[in-house]
Amino acid sequence: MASIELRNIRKSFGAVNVIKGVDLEVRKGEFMVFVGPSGCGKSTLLRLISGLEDITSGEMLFDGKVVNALTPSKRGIAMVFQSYALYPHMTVYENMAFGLKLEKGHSKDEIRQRVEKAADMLQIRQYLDRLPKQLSGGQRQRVAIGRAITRDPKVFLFDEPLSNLDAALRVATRIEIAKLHESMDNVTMIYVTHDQVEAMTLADRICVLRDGLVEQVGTPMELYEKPDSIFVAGFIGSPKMNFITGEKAAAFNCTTLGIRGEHMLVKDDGIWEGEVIHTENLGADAYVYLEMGQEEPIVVRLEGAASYHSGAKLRVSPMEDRIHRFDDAGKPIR
Amino acid sequence: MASIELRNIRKSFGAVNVIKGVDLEVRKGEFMVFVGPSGCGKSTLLRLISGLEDITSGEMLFDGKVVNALTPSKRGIAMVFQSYALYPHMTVYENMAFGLKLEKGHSKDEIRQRVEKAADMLQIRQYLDRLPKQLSGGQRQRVAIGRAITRDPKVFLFDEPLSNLDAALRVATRIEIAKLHESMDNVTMIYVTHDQVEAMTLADRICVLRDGLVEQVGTPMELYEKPDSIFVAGFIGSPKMNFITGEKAAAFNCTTLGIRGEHMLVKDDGIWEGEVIHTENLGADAYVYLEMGQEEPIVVRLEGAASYHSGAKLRVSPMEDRIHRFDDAGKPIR
Amino acid sequence: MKSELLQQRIRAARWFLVPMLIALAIVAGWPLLRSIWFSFTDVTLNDLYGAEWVGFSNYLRWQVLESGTVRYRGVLADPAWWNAVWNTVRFAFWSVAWETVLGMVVALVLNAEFRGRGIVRAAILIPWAIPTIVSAKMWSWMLNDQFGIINDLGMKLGLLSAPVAWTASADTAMTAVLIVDIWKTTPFMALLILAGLQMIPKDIYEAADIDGVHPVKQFFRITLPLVRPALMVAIIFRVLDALRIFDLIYVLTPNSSSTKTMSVLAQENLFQFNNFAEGSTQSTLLFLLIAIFTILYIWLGKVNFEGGDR
Amino acid sequence: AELSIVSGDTGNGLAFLRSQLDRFEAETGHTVTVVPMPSSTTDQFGQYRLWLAAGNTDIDVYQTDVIWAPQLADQFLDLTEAAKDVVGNHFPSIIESQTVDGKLVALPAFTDAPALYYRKDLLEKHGKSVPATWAELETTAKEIMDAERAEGNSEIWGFVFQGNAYEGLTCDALEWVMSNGGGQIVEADGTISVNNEQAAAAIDRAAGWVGTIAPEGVLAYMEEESRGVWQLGNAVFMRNWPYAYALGNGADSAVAGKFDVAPLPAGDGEGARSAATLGGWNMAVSKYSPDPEAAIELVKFLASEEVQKERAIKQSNLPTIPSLYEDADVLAASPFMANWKAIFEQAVPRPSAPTKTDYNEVSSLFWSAVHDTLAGNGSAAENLEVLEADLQDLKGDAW
Amino acid sequence: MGATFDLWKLTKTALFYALVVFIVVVSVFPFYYAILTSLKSGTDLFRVTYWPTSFSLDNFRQVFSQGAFPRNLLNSVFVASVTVILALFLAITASFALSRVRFRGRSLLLMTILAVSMFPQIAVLAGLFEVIRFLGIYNTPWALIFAYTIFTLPFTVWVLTTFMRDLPVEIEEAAIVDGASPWVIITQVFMPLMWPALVTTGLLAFIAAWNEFLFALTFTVSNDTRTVPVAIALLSGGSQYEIPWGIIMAASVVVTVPLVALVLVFQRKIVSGLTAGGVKG
Ligand SMILES: Nc1ncnc2c1ncn2[C@@H]1O[C@H](COP(=O)(O)OP(=O)(O)OP(=O)(O)O)[C@@H](O)[C@H]1O
Ligand SMILES: Nc1ncnc2c1ncn2[C@@H]1O[C@H](COP(=O)(O)OP(=O)(O)OP(=O)(O)O)[C@@H](O)[C@H]1O
Ligand SMILES: [Mg+2]
Ligand SMILES: [Mg+2]
Repeated sequence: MASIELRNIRKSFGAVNVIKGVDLEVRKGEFMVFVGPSGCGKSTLLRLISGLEDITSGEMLFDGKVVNALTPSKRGIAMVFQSYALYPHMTVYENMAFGLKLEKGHSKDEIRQRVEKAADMLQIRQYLDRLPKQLSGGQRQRVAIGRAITRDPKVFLFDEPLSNLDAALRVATRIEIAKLHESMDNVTMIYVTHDQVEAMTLADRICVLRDGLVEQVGTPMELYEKPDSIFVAGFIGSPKMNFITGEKAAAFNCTTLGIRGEHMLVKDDGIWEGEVIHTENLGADAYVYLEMGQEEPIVVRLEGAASYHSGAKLRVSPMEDRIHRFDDAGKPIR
Repeated sequence: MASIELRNIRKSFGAVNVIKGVDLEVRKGEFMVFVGPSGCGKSTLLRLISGLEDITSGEMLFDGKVVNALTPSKRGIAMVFQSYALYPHMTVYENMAFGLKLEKGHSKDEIRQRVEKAADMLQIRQYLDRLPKQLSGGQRQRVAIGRAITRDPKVFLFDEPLSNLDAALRVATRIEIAKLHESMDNVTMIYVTHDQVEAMTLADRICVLRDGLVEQVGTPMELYEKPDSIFVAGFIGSPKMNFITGEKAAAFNCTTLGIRGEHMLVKDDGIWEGEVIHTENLGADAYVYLEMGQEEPIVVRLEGAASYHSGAKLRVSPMEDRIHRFDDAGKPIR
Repeated sequence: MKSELLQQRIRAARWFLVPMLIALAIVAGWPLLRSIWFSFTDVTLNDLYGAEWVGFSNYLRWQVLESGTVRYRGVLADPAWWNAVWNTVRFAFWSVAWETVLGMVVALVLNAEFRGRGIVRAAILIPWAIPTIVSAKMWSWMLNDQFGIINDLGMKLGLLSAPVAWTASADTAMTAVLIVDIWKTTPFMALLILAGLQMIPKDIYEAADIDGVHPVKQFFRITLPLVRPALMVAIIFRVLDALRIFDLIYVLTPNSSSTKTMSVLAQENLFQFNNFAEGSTQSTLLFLLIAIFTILYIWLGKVNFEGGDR
Repeated sequence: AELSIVSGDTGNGLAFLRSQLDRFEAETGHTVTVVPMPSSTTDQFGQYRLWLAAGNTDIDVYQTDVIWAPQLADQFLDLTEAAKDVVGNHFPSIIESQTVDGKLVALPAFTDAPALYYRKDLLEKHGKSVPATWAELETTAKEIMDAERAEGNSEIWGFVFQGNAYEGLTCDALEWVMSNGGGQIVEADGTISVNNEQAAAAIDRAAGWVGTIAPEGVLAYMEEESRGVWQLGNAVFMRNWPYAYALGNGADSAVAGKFDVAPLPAGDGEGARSAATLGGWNMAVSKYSPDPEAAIELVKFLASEEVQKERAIKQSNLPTIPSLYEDADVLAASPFMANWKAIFEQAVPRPSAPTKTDYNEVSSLFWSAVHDTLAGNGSAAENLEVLEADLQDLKGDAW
Repeated sequence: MGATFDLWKLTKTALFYALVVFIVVVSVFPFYYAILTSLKSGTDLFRVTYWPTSFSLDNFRQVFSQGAFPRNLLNSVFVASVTVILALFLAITASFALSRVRFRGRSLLLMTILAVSMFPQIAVLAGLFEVIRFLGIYNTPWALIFAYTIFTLPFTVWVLTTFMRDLPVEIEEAAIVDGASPWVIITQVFMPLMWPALVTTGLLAFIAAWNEFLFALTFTVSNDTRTVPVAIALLSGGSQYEIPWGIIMAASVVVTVPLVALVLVFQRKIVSGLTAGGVKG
């Protein structure tokens, strides 16, 4: 268990500034998710925290102590990599026990106990004797997590642990991680992803990064309901928030009007008219894509099945209390 | 444009039977999606249709003519691969023109025209001179599709074209493909996926495969509403259908009771009680996972945000008209 | 029923393989069979075409003397042959062992990132690019006891008390040959190992850093096991080569019995002495030895030539 | 006709050969191409054998070492008939060495014999005379070496020769053995004579030089290494072929003008005498030559007195025709050649004639035995005993 | 972040560079010494020096005036290049068949090809000689080109086969769907993808052919057809026993420099080529 504090952290590779001054506090036992578009510096920030990368300037504190110069193993962290990074020549058991064996002072029995406990937690006990290549992607990722658990770290770091898994597995493993966090609630976790569904479902708080800087930090619901900028608004939520500009927005006294698909109502007296260009039926609900003279099609989410033909005209209205208004600078007008 | 008929098609690799006798008709201009768990033979079936793989026994007919022995290029098919399979050393233009250049009898001008037409359709005209490695994943996949379009095929085959893309891109490209199908409506398309969202949103008809055999063929809504078996029921729809066995099922006169998360109601007088083990807030809706003494947690989908604490007790009821009842053999009781 | 596609591919494969196989059959198969055949005849270079079949007598024959003692003759009873076998094996073992170790060191260095790596990489390949005949001569010059720079250097640095006649004395001749061979082929080994090293994913080392694994431990517990497949293939190619060593020894110490290898002995019998049949026998035995080694190595080392054993 | 001649001759030798061939071409209208070969006689021999065995028609004339005639005799034409008018002019011993079973295999082009090179200046300085016996050489060398070393010339050695395990050692050792009255390994009638006390004594003595008056490295020396040491001024005596004479007097030589040559020392004991191994090169015609007549013509031309005289003058090669040693032109050009007549008269052939096709193996066995002894692996007597048995095996019933 | 930390890091860096320097010196020194020797002449040759004392290009001049050295260089370039091209051509088609088409006895064939490269060169000399004379290519560059396939072909086939095995199946299948024949797949799809492997194996084969001595000596009999290693062996001093060290070293330098240049140019490719599958064990 550790709180982590970043004070004006900067990182440059040669002449390129990648992290441009990040201040952030991650609380003890918190599940913090870093999201942001590709290349914004999420992985780099995580690696700075882990100690795998040197900090160019600024201070990193764990529980109030500066750790800038500490090696990863001394920071009491564990890390799960996108590519699993399992030792291919070791069995699952050896993979999980390797770190402990090297730390002096653990008896064989103790090691076995800890490995088995972690394995039970992740339901991979029956695979302990297999090699990584004999496991499926999801199982491998669980082993990687198990390896981290075994070390009993104060801080858990994840770098896009799910992006190599297929959709179904992603959902299942996501839930595993959430349960893990709940069961180990005094361990701080930091999780990098660019999938906003993961961010929403897992995070205690989300940190949205953009181009090496923190754009907004807050709980998922804060970000969903009160985004601090167009950037955050567009990033959080699925389907993506619709942005409407021009006259239609001006009517609401703003430059850009943001409205989510689920907050649009189809009514005969809808204030906007659009042409259906595509309908997706997902069973429980349906997405209707409308051409409304905006840059991108406008999505409307409907309960149950929808059966509009392409080309049909539809009138829709936004729910007034769910509108997000943004000014020229992309900042919300409240 | 072609109709495709499979008559008792079998395929074995050595002693292993992979396709065990498939009868299927794909109609002209239809969008057919093959779904099924990993290893069930989806890709193999697609490759049998493409001609990349030899048919062990049975007959394959295109427009009524047996094509068992024809090479892929002579069948008039085009294929889009999961891994894009672009020629890395050729520019986008060359990639798209390659097939045409090999077919004798196309003038340079004609080739250029056809490539440009396809490129316009997919909005990749500005990338024609780039190499694949200079493109993003989504752009690459569009090039792969463009390459297929350029050949002006009668049949379009896709093997999990989206599974290498990240969530956001997957949604966007999925829509592209749907639009493509609409705009080329006399081209038959066969699409393999194991993502049921894709299957639901894209298909005219879905063919559910299981272990080398066809389990059910039908429109997405048919499968969603009237699955022919537990297997299909569990496979179609997201989140996965909840299956309830034991006494609770017996109360409904069936061995297994299937009810989707979106068809569960939380009410104080709910007939079942469960303990909340996890809650996922996705913004527009929330999934609540309940422990109810079943093999897997039971999912309940709620509109808007949910704020149940883990451990809380919740009473729920299924919507009576949305219940699926299955007998011992896993077949529906109607 | 084979589809057109399959037929087309098999037809193409045939056309693609035939030229290569014909070329190999002519250039290697025929001479090889001929050598093996020669080993069963009494052929001499003065009369290549009038050879007569003598069965295994070139390999082993015996003669019962009047006293009743049996005398064994033939290559298998020839101490010079066994001496050559011993020399060859000794040479192959030590050279490959050293080349592996040094090659590993060099490969590790080259695998690190530092400035001027490209130049260093090229510099390291120089020994390998120099024709063997030239480098052998160069080294025999450098190893000379009177005007050789190695002795001079050794004396100046205080490593040697008196000049050593490297190639002359039986004790050092093998060492001299080994030095030259190791110098010459380590780069090649390093290159192959480097290729193997570069296939190890970087993130595994990061995982190890996080596990707190000391770099030395990382080498033995992670790098070494993971580079093993590449190493195995590199070693087998090198051993095959080392077992056939000819030109280096031929130039450096052609007549020293402490370095005479099977190939050198065979060459001597084939072309210097009037023993073409014995020479052929020795070549055939060498071939057999190499073949057996290869099979054993592939079998015991579980080298998977078909697809990699990761 | 178009002829080709293969020759392992080097640099100036090749140039000279070419100039003579030009003359031949002009005189006869044939064209001749020279195929040069590496100077290593072992390499040459291996190649020639292979070429001849396979019936190579691309080469008409071979330049052969004196010891090869018996081994390659089957593949060369008999020149007896063609050369009957000129054989009488040559040293009979040389003609004999090229005659195998009554068949004249090659005609001699020039001969070669080693001498003892000594440092005039050092002998004078230390008041020594040119040694006539090996024992004298030993003591002289030792004394001068010690004295010079004491004066600070730390790199000087007493005697350098060719101690590497190769044909050259056979030559050196044959000289030691022969000069000590130990026979010539295999006698003309084919008896194996090498295992005798005098031979053993001679070789043991030589073994005693290594590390005392000769550097350890002499065990790896061939001609060039010895010359290197010598030419740097680091040896009092050297055993070498005539080629070192001209080079030793070259501009950049440390010993230019400070040395002279003498016949090799004699041994002691019964039959002791100075002995020099017979070297030299000959011309032979391939059996597979498409145009043997022209080839024979060429061989005769190259062995002719005229060419030999030119050779002696321009190349300092020793002629095989006795009269040329008195020729004024020759002596004017190479005055040292007068010395060599004496040396040459002491020359002994290696036992290539009696051992026939097995000569190379015999020689190899011999030099190995000697090299072992020099290197301290067993005494001469032990090694010679084994050698005798090996030779006996090799010989079987007859060579 | 104490000073001790930095000091330790500094020492490590220093030690590392010391090792690099040591490796480079050991690798390059003999070559350097050869250059040094090639600049000397006469008795100077027998004196040990570490730095250039005299600078004379005499030896180089001699190299180019003796025999037909420039011609031999050309021969070497020709023989080595054609050998490489031929070997790559045969190997790339063969390795397509070996790595991409399923047929029985495939691994047996691969083992046989490896076995072929196991026979000592010296032992096939006689048989090869007969074949070459039979084919009537004796004493032409073709004799060497032909003979060199014995060691270049198995090697290139092996490396290219392992490499081609790693090329993604989908790309090939995409080409099949596009209507490409095996030949088109090889030439237009695979070859461009295999540049690193081709360069690497090509370079290895080139060096092997460039350096070969025994065959070159046996199968050519005139100055105009010989290659450089033979020419070097033929370089001679004034007389039989005199070894012209200076000239030999000069020639060696002349012969080696192009290879070093070649290696320098391609070094990046060499490594990536092997990485890309050449020795994936
Ligand atoms: N070792 C490095 N040297 C130079 N630049 C680097 C290095 N590592 C990362 N960068 C650069 O830093 C920026 C941020 O990289 P980072 O990997 O942190 O992005 P990310 O947010 O994790 O992106 P993704 O979602 O694609 O993983 C990128 O522009 C990248 O090119
Ligand atoms: N070339 C082959 N040789 C042997 N077995 C094969 C071969 N190709 C496929 N199989 C086997 O056939 C079965 C079906 O494979 P297929 O690739 O069609 O599955 P899939 O439904 O596409 O699965 P996924 O969703 O994982 O892609 C699998 O069990 C697979 O192991
Ligand atoms: Mg990242
Ligand atoms: Mg598949």
